[in-house]
Amino acid sequence: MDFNHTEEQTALADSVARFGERDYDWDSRRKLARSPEGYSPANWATFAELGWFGAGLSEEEGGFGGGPEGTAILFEGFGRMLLLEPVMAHAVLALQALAGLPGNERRTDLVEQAVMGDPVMALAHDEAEGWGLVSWVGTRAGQAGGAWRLTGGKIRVPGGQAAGQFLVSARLSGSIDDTDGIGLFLVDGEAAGLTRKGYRMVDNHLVADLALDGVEGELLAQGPDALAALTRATHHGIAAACAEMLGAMDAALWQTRDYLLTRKQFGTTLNNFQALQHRMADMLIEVELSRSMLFQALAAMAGPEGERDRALAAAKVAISNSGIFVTRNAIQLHGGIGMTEELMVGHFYKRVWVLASLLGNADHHLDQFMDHTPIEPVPADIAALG
Amino acid sequence: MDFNHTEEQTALADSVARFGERDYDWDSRRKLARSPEGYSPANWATFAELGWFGAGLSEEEGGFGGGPEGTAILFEGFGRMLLLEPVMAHAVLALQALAGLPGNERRTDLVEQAVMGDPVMALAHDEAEGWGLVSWVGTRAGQAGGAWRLTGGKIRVPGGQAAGQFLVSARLSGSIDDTDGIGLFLVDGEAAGLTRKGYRMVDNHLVADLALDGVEGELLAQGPDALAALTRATHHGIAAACAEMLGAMDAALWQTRDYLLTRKQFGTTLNNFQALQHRMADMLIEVELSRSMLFQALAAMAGPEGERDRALAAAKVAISNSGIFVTRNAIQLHGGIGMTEELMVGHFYKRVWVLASLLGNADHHLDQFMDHTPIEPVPADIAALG
Amino acid sequence: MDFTPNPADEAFRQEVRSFLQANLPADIARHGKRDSHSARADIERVMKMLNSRGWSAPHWPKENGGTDWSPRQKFIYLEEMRRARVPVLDRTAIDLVGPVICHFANDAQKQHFLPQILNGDCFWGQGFSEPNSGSDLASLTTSARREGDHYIVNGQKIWTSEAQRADWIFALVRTDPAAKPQRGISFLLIDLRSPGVEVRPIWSIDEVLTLNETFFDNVKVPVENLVGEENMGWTYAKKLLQFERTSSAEIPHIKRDVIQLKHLAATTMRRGRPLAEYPPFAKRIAELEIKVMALEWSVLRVLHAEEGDPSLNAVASVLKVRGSELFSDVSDLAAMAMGAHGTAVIPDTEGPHNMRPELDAPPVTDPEAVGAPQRAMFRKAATIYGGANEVQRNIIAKGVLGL
Amino acid sequence: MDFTPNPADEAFRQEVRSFLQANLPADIARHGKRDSHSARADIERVMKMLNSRGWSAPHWPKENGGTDWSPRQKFIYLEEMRRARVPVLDRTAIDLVGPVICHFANDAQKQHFLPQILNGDCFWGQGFSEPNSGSDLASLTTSARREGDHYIVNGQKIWTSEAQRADWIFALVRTDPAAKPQRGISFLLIDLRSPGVEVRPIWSIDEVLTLNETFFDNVKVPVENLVGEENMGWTYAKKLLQFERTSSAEIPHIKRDVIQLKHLAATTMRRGRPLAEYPPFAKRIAELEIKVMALEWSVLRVLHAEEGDPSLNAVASVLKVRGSELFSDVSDLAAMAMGAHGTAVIPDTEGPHNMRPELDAPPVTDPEAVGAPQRAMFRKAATIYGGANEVQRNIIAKGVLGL
Repeated sequence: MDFNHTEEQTALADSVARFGERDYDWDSRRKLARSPEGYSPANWATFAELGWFGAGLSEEEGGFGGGPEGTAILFEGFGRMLLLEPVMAHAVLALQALAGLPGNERRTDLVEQAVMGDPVMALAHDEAEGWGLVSWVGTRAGQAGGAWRLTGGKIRVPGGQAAGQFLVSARLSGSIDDTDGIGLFLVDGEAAGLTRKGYRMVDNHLVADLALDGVEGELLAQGPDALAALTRATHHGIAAACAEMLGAMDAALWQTRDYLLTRKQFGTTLNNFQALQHRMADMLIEVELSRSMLFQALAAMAGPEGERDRALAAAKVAISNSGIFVTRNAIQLHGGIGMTEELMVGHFYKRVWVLASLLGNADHHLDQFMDHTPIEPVPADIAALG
Repeated sequence: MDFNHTEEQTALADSVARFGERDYDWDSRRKLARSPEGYSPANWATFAELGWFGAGLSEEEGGFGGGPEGTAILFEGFGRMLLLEPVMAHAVLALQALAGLPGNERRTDLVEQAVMGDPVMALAHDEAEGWGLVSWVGTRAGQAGGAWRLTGGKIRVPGGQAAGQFLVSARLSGSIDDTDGIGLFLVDGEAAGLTRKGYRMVDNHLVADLALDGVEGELLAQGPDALAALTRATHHGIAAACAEMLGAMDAALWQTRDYLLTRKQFGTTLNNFQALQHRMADMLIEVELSRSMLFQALAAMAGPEGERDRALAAAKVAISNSGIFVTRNAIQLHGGIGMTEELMVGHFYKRVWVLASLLGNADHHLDQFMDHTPIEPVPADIAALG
Repeated sequence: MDFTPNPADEAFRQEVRSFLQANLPADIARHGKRDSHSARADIERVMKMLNSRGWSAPHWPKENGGTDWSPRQKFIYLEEMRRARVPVLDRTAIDLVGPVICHFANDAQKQHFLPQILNGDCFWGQGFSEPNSGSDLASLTTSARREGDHYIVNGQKIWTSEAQRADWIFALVRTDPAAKPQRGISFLLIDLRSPGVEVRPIWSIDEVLTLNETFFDNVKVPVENLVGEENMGWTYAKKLLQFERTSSAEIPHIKRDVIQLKHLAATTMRRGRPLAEYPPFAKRIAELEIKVMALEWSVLRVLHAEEGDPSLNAVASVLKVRGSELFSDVSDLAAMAMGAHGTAVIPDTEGPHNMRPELDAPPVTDPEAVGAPQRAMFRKAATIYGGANEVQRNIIAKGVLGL
Repeated sequence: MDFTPNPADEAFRQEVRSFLQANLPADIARHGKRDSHSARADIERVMKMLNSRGWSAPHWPKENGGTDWSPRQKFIYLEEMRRARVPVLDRTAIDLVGPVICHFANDAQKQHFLPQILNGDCFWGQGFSEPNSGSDLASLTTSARREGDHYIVNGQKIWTSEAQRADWIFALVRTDPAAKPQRGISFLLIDLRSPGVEVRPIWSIDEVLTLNETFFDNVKVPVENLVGEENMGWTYAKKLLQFERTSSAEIPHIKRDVIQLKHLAATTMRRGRPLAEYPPFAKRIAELEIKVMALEWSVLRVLHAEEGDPSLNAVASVLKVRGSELFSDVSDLAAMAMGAHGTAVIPDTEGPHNMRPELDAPPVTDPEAVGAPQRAMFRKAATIYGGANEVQRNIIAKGVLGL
């Protein structure tokens, strides 16, 4: 067990930090947020060149050897700079779903295409009533005229405005929350019958609700294979969201610290007020515990599925709660200025607010955690001791 | 609506305060806690003389015209002095149950006897699995040889060691949590088949578990009448517990304040540390909100049953949580000395800990509150506006 | 203690409710649902409606156009106003500058300003804070130098709420730079159309405009716009905060918000059932409601207290801290109750708003949901404005606990 | 980052577990269930059992009788010790004074004291705090005046944990009254049987005795009992706190307590079902467990860090604050999980204890429940001792955040 970065990981972290410093200062980012696309296609091309899209996949899978640790390094950095580009949609949710498909040539091609970054892909999986339950799929798929046709609705699809292609989950059989009977389809962004209702979230990320009315799709997997791909995408998405929340709250903490050292009230700088010092200490505690929580989630991703589910659920609960606490207090300790659109600190809060809601909120994940955590009498080997 | 004491209420509050100052200083109270009875029979006689046992009953009901406000005044004072005498057992739980019986001569006699204070009475109602549910009665009552015989078990009966008579709930019919089919019986403390297992709680109050094996009892009420009496006892008991927690936390707050003004660390008295000031402010907030919560509970006790249930449940949730917060922090702000048996401050915590558990804990009462608090769409008259 | 309800109060409540049912225009009630920052045009119409009944500012002295209602009735009025979703009016005028004028201004000032406020003809901005005087208000530096019949005002105010729609601003200004901080301050009324005044917008994180910076560059203010005595402004400002000790608790507004929150929880579906039936969320609502009850009864204690009762300092000090927390929390739950769309920007597309160029909103059909996510963002300000909660805790520690 | 588990660690865990299964006497395991303050007789037997295997103090340097286990292995050892409910040993000896002797004492002192500690023959009390030096330790005034071959010690220590059962005490004493507070302090070892020493009990709110006051009235302490150099005691005491940076997190103990808590929740019935099936309580356990996971992984980060890695100050500082909170919380839940009997005094009637004259306990038959309510009371001390959490937050604010 080693908590330090490997050489490759250090290089990846450095490349993210460098990009943030050179190309993603706060002014540039604010302009992007008001642009029609909501992100920079030029940056997107840079990310492809830097190999970021494949940073969360092993080489055997068609990536650059990163795994979830690579994803975490990227997204912690994204959290610090409040990146707008739909990397989570494309390189985590969609690409990890593809990588989770049974191995065949089609998968290899699609993974390779996604690692190159063109077109932008998005995973259209969540539905209005699902609230984070992976098996909740009400969109139906049926065969007509030799093709699969999808009908239904998807909600708040990350990258849903930028995407040229969608991976869409749809039900082949069973009731709406059956774990079996789900199919995963590739759908062209311009397919007939597909309507996107685009909108913006409070964190300035663009998403879309999709209405599907007999949209043609290519079946990539079904049954357990599709569920496995969706689960893998969700797991990696949760890890990425946790890492991004960590980056955002850590940056918010230290920006607040710098502010307290300079802001004067009552004849002295704010850092001299013990009540604020202690609040900051509580915030630091939450940041460090969140980092630990992310590590345990990453460690569990190589383990058996039950432990992975449990570890990721615990991480989403803990890091969402900590992230809200830290970034909200970052606003509070800034006072009025923290409430302004102009300053970065309020945007950390808004991003964490959204990430805490994506991929199942804390209530959902506490339920998941409890499902995997029995409450039982003392184990027999202990009881036998005396 | 008037939040100020009436003349009679002022007199009652004064008499409690005077008793606390003159006759119940901390040293005397500590000695009582180590005595075999665990309280002072001499004090008990004084309370009868002072009319305290009838302070929570109207004159029509055989009391001295107080009502729940009188009970609240008494118990707030008891909380401040950490009174050990089983007044809640006798004058609230048992006497209010009696006063809640259908009017007849027997009730009048028993109420009169209880108001005089001799013998000590206790309500034996709770059972191990009930966790605060009033209708949970597993003890069975049956007729044999012209008498009612009770068999079963009661748990943590307040005043259970001092009592010369018990009011015992037992089931005549129905399943264990049916609201119907319950009987309320008078049982002599020396009755054959009655076994008391006495013990002490962490707050030094003595209680008992009762085992009943064919114990003879006098049926006082059954069915809706018995349930009404038990409900009334429980409601008044919750109000008394809330008032006592309020008194305890308020006293703990101000004792802590006095300590901070004198205790020196790091070259100054502790009151100069802003982090401690803010903690104290948070404690004061909880104390004042608890007082407001008690008022709303008292106000609701004259209202319809549903509102009463809801208001008392809300009070028990809020005041228990506030009480634990305030008294625990009172220990914390005292530091090591707050952990000693010798100092009063730790005992406030222990008393609140017990009161929070008695008569249904916060989890139970939150459930109760939710049962009485629908979550519904906007009312029609508002929706009609626009 | 006597908690028997007064039947007259219930009758009064019905009177207010009936008045609003009969008179509140439907389009304004619809805007009020959104509870985004109210439009001036709506407020003007509501004020005229209220003024026709003499209800524009019930808590003002009766001789100034207020009422002689009991404190409880004034509270019921506010509850019913919020419950009917009457838009938030010009609080700066009605709650802040109006009472100061009633109590400290001369007759000419009263006759000039009060009727305009009551009729919704004159809107106000507030000028307390400055960039370097936030929580530490007494350190303000905006200056007013006497020159003949005028003050010459120079300086900058910040967080001048609603100044973008206001006609006038009241401002604390320093008239005696040599005096101790609290001593040299005066209370000036300034016409925002005066030359040298500039109002610049501050966008808040909900992307709505209510906050501004207001700059004063050699602004000439006639001396007749001084309220009361020169250098007594700090005293008036402190009094101002006591006129409505209970408003910072925001109970009527929070109760309105709880109704809306419950609506959203009852109508949003989660896995085939209303969210309201999902115990963890229902529990969050219940825990909030219990806290609201405690705060409401704290407000009632203050309302029923006799003037100057010292035992009320403790409970009055609680109101702002807990009220602002709940005001924020209830808005969070409302957004959460919307599910996925609770993270979306849902601009108020019918009513007037200051939202910046915007993509289409998500297909939210329930008007109760419009604006809820942005409201949750904006309400993070509640624990900051009106004296940050950290400052309130200082006040409690020193003023109530004597620490 | 590489989180692949080391298979050797798992093998090591099994080795420790098997050793304890084979060697821990059943009566001691039974006492350990209660987790009340351990009896000296039990500890003596356990120490001899461990010493026979060389496991008495694994974290000491190997040459002093410790081990060369990896940090991870030392942690696993502690986890297994707690999991098997081995009673808490003489932590003052093993964790506090032992390491100081290993690192700073001379050879004669090492040879005299260390083997006795390892074999459980010599028990220790700790002498940090004084009545007027709680969190502000450097202000201590107990004095040691050199007279020939002896120090003459005068003063009073308080919270001298376990002094009532100890043979020796280590004490910070002031040897240079003229120096700056931290400079004039020395680290002395004092035989508690010396004339002039008096140990007086302090009963804590759980009615158990572990705390004491220790008075020194002209106590003669041979100079050979000075550890290291005179006036360097503050440095040694600070080092002492770094030897075991992770122990204040109490993770092995908390994990043991979670197992016991779950047992109580699984076996206590509530309205016909195990309490474990009541969602609000199950949720409390789950929320606690998630916090424990976060803290455990924080401990792992420290254990795997390289010596002196500065990035670890932040995470190390977290351990005491959160660890003490959870240490207290888990004990609250255990008492709550017992239902009505969770408020009762349930003395440990089999094992030795200091409970005062007592009525019969309630008829609790599950030995896992014995002592749980008192434990919940005593654990309120966790956020106070070892540097109150308020002081820890000061340290984080200054030392980590630079505020």
